[in-house]
Amino acid sequence: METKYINKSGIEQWFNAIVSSGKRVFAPVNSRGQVDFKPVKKLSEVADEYIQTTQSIKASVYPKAEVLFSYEKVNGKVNLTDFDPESVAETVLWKVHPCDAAGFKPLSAIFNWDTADKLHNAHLVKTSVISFSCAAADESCFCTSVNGSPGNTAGSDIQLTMLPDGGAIAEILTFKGETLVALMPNVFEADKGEKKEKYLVDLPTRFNLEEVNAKLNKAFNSTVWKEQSERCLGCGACAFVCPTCACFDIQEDAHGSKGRRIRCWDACGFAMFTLHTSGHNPREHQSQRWRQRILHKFSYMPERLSVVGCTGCGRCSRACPVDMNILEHITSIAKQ
Amino acid sequence: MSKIGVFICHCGENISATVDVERVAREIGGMEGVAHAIDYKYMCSDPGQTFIKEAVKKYGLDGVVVGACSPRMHEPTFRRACAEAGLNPYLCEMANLREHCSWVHEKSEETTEKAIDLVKMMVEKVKKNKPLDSIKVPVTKRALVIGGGIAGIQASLDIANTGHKVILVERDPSIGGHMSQLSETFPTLDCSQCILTPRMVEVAQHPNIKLYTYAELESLEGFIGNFKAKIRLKAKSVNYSTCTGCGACIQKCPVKKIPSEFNAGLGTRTAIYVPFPQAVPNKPVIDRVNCNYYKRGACKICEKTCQVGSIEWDKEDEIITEEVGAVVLATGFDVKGTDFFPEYGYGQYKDVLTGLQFERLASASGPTFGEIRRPSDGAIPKKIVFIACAGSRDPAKGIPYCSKICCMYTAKHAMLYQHKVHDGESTVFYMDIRAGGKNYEEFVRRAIEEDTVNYVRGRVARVYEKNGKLIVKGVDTLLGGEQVEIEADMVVLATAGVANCGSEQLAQKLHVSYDPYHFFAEAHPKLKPVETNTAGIFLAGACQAPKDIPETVGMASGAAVKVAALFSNDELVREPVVAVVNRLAPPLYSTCVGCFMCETACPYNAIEHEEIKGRDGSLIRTIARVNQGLCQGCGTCVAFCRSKSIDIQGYTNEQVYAEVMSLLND
Amino acid sequence: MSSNTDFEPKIIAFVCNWCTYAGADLTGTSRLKYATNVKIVRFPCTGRIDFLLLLKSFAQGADGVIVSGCHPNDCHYTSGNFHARRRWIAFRSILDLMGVDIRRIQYSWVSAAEGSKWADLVNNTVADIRALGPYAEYQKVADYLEKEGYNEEA
Amino acid sequence: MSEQNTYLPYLMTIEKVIKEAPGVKTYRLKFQDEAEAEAFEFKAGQFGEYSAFDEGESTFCIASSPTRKGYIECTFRDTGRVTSGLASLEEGSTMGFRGPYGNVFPMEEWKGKNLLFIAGGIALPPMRCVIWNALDLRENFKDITIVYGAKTVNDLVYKSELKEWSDRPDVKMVTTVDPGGENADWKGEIGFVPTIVDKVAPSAENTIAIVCGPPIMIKFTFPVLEKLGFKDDQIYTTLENRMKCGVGKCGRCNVGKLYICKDGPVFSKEELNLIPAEEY
Amino acid sequence: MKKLRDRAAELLSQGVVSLVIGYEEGTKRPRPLFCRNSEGAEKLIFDSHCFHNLAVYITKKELVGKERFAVTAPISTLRSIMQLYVENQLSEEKLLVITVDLSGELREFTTFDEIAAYVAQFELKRGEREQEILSKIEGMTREERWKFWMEEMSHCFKCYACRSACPLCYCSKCVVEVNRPQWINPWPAPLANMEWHINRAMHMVGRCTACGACGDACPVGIPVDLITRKMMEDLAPEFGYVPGQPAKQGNALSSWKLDDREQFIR
Repeated sequence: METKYINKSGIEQWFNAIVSSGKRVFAPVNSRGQVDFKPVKKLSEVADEYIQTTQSIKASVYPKAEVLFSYEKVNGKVNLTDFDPESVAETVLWKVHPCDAAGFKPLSAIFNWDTADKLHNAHLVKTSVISFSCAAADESCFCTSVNGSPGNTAGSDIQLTMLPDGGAIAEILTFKGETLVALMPNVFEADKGEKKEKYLVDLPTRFNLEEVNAKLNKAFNSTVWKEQSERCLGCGACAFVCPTCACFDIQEDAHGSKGRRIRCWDACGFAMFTLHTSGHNPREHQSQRWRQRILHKFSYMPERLSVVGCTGCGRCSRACPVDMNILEHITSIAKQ
Repeated sequence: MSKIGVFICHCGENISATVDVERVAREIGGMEGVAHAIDYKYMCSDPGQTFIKEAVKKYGLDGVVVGACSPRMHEPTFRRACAEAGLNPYLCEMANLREHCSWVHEKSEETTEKAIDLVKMMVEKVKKNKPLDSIKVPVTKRALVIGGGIAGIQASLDIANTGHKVILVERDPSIGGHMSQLSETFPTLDCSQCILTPRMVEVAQHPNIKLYTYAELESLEGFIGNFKAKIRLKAKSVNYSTCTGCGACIQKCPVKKIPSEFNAGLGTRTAIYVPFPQAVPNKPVIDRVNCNYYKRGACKICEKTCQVGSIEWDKEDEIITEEVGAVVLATGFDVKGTDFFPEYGYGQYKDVLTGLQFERLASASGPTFGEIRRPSDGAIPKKIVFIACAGSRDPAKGIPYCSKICCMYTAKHAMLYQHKVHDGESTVFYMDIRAGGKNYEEFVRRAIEEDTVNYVRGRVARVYEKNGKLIVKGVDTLLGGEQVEIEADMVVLATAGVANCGSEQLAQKLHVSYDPYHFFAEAHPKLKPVETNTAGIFLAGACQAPKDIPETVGMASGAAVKVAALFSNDELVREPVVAVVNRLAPPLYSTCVGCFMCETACPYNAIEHEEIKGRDGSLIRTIARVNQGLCQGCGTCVAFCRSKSIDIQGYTNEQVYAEVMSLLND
Repeated sequence: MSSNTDFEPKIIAFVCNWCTYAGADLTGTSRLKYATNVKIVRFPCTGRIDFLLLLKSFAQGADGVIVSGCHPNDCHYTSGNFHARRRWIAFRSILDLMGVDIRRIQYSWVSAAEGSKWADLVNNTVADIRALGPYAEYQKVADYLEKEGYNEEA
Repeated sequence: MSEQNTYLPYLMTIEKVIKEAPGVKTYRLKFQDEAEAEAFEFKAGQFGEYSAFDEGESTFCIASSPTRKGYIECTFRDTGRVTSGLASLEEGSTMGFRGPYGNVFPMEEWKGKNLLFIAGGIALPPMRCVIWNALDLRENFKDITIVYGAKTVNDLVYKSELKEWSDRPDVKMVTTVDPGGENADWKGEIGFVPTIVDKVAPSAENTIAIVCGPPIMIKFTFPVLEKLGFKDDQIYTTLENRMKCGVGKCGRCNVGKLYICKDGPVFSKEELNLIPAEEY
Repeated sequence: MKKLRDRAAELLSQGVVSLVIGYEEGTKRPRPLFCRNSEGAEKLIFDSHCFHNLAVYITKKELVGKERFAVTAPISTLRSIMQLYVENQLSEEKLLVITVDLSGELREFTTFDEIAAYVAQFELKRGEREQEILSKIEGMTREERWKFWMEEMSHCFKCYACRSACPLCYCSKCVVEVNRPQWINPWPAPLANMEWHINRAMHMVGRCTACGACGDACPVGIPVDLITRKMMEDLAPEFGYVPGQPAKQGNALSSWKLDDREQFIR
């Protein structure tokens, strides 16, 4: 790990160098009234004034629907074509928030805790993350309450902290980060000794994670789930924008003799998610599904995978059509 | 569903001349799930069918596709062959290689490829076919006939004579209907009552006919073969089992000035009355609206008169239930009153009559004993004007249709008038003369030529009273629109025939559809004129549209045959091409959420509400259920159901989807 | 897209059993010739035809679709075609709003007696669709899972 | 580094099709690749993801015993898109298989004990695997009792094997059908499984009870076993939650902190007590 | 506001209803509130920012239970209630509907006829946002519309918030969950998304009350409400239906007229 300084024009030159290296570059772009990661070619396309992108980098790292493998039926036989990791394009994510980058750890925990997930790993290998520490936050942000911070470097290959002069402190964190620096090493100057913390937004913790965890361990039969979930509509917006939600579905796309098996995101909030063919549904009610969402992130994952399933990005609260504010709900559980 | 047999027919050379049938069989033989594929000169021939039967057994086929002519031609043939070999007939489908391929294309590669596609499509469909069983519905062999006019009488007699029981319900105290009101009938001028009353008596005496007069249908539930009819027997206030019909009570009844319905308001009747002398049953009822006792609590003269003590003052309406298998609707029609016509004096001129009123005047049993006399002063009219199309064919009056009978009865009226008033002068204003019918045109000609009725083509603009005369102002369009003005003593309006009052409510009770004029709607204007859209309910006579007596009788006999055909088997067997609502194990029960939009879309009222109840009897959900007795299999509900909870057997979503996909995947 | 004379459009016809299917049978018995591009799928009634089938046809590579049934008032089930007519009025309006090429769906009433009308309908529709060219705009997006995929090719 | 794609199925040939009951079929599957066949191992209680190409994957247990080498068998009912796709295949067709997944019955620990198998309806297949496993290693176990019931005689699966088991002198086989489900030839018991268990079960002493069946049957069988003196660690069952991936990722079968597909499907009643009953 | 709170508290404490569904202050704007006691009623608010269509909750059995309940309903919710009523999803005895009229007075409805009469006073007009986007779309060529919607559809990730927020999407199994056949591919690919939204619009013909809840709910900002809105505007006059005043004898697609107009059937 090495800390450097990069000035304003240096940032642009370096950015251009990354683009010309042939890698896909995704960055937040403001269009259609929303800020979201999109492929960009020029630094000027990158959005400035915003707190959070609508979707997490999950939407840029993974395809919305991904072919696990494809097949063709020939004379009663089936030929399989495996997923090719090399088909994944080299991707650089620019201006990622630390809470987004922190999502890789829980995602990897889910995908690799037992058998390794070839596809997930292929995407990870091909993705480099240049995060920007956060100088601003809003009422939905709570990374500091879930082991994160506005300057958290977990999951990032490089982290930039923007300085008033338009330059930035560049923390080069990984080998992948070094490779990116190597595309234009001369713009990286020696560290000027600026304290990063000075430029981070001050975000007090809103609840104590251990306390919440202890409460949740005993809360399975609590009435809180029903009370909190009453207005929940049962859509999947929270899960789809979440940087750590990994529930998925496997589906078939067949055309005549050819077909492919497809993986796409799913959501534990959907009523049909756990429905058995027999008609029995273990999580029949919305309150049970809401409980599953919270317990999975804040109790099951910490216990089973040693990682909390929430990075405090606040997207689910912002995306929810009926203001199911996760911070408010967790805080209220902590206070119980 | 994986061992499909495919049989490609050459149809002599009809198919093989343009389609390479060997190639079709060969390529289809290589398809997944096809166990056997051959081609043969004539699949529909005995040896051809034998090939199919043998293959079904030999290869254990679970589906058969015959690529041959149109399924509209030979589908039954091949399905029967499959059934004989032990394969469910609904696992057999046909690909139309002749009408839709070989006959409409030239010999070419493309034609053969299309043939392959057509067969492929049916193979994919058959893979999704399910064995189906014909639907059997038990039939209650009793008919309900509603309406005791000539239509109802004829239908009842015809059904009764086939040996089946009939329940005949009549709203009025007597059967007979409009026909009993008529004087003579066109085109033969025989006396209406003379030909009708024997029939009426036959009804009353027929061992297979149960007659309920003074009764109305309260409700009808159920479906073809299995209806439950609730009938309201209106209180007659007279005990018919003791009443001898002597008529003494009628003589003594002090309320005498009630306009007689039978005489179309031209005569009077008493409060306890028999509508007309030849009534069946010939026993009185008390008209409670007009009876002094019911109105004021005192009188009871009839009771004192009655020797046998048949008056029942406290009798109430009674509701009985009859189980029937079929219903014949014969509720007839009505005519517009003169009050409908502002231009003809709003019905205020006493000597402006409707055709029906004129019938009563001309009738020997009428208020004038058959003499044509003016209601106003009893004088014999010397000049009389008949106005045809009064209301009919007049969109401005809301009656754009032709009432069909007016031309003929107007000619008859004029003729009867001329016969009765030898020095009288009659004029008929008409728009067109519609005399299609056996001896009809000749009849009209006779009126004009022999009876010197003056026919004027034109509309009458106004009729008004002046010095005791009716001034009729009209135009003669044949004379270039010349104004015509006639000072008449009497004017007869051939007022439009309209649906009987209450027909809309009755239709709703029966769930039969009706047209904008409230005439009941037939199932098909050409091919199903006596059926309604509700299976098991048939139409007879003028309740469907205005019609004359022969037509009515013909239709009534037609309806009777339909009923008899239905009753000819203990069970009604139907093609299983019907809709079904999916059912799942609890706790799901069904994916139907009970919005019942299908119910509003179904033309056959085949959608029922099924209540799903828990073990404790509490209502869990209400979902749709298809009554297989009523469903005709159009599938409109299927395309309409948002959650895909209804499907139609034989054309299921999976089947049609597979067909479409097979045409496009390659 | 210019019209391509070599282009053989794929067209599916959704027809009712009682009028158009019988009408097409009559075309056959009358030995009237028409293009091979159209393949008929039989339904009991136009009221049975699901709008989703039309959408799926395009997604699976059809260049055109014919929907045909009984003339108004001639429906074997009295009102299936009236229901269908409303459905198509609504469907067309929505497709047009979404920018789907509604010229590629040809609706028609062909009675059991109109064998020659069926032949004309097929030939005219084939000619129309041939002039419009393949429905590539729709078909190419059908295969792609991601927007990027078809954008790059465009 | 060539990583395995967990989702890529083995290609299997359907060697044999047995129609068990209306809508229920058993397939015997053979690996198309010999090396794969050689390397493949599984234990009683494990399951797999079976795929019908064109339709997708469905989860069911391996119904054959690990003692029978060279093939696996599965038994399934045609209920949905995938199972109906599987059902339309025939002998010689290719289908896919991923597995084996999940945990196993602790057969090693059961050595020297009596075994009581209790199964209902279509839940016999997971049991069949253990039964054959135990019978093939008969000397490892003491008394073996099998109680199997179905709604009607028609719904009984593995009919020939039921006969085989009941003909064996070293097995006590009891078959039953629900009242009203019998036919004229029926010689077995008539009554619901829990009632029959109460009647025929051996002493709880040194006995392991393995229960597989619909939730309602399990719900009523557990109290009967308790009454008979079975302790929670003497009772085993397998759970059939909805699964997609089979490898603890997709989230469907997550109950409490457990993934049924990884930590199950086999659970002792003792283990079951640790997870919320309403969610499985 | 006070009147509403007092009345709700009264209804709850007297046991007239067991639940009042209303609005409370939320993080950025009002959100749905479920009061089961008079304390809960203290949080009730009702103003022009109360946008959510609460009719979406009244078909959820697990939420409303078996007893009588009340809902505070702005005009959009009232329209949906009327539609749900003709679709046999509501019973008059179970539902008490409360609204605050233009003069600020509390009004209660116990019958659907009363609601219909009240709703009839309000005309459905395009708002600024709808006007802006729709006039933009209306000015496009067919190809431009296709491009526009494909771009929008490429953002859809099928969270089905549009479906969940719609009071009229109450099916227990949605057509997208039907897989025999798989009418609509369940993954979020552009065309599969397009098919879903076309399907949704078709299912809304004659039913959509243009409340805008679907568009409001979309987390990625697709103006999905305008698809159904435009459909409704185009077809309502054609088929003679008025949102919020549905005909009991069938909706636009389950009924027909002899003279339904079209120019495209040849």
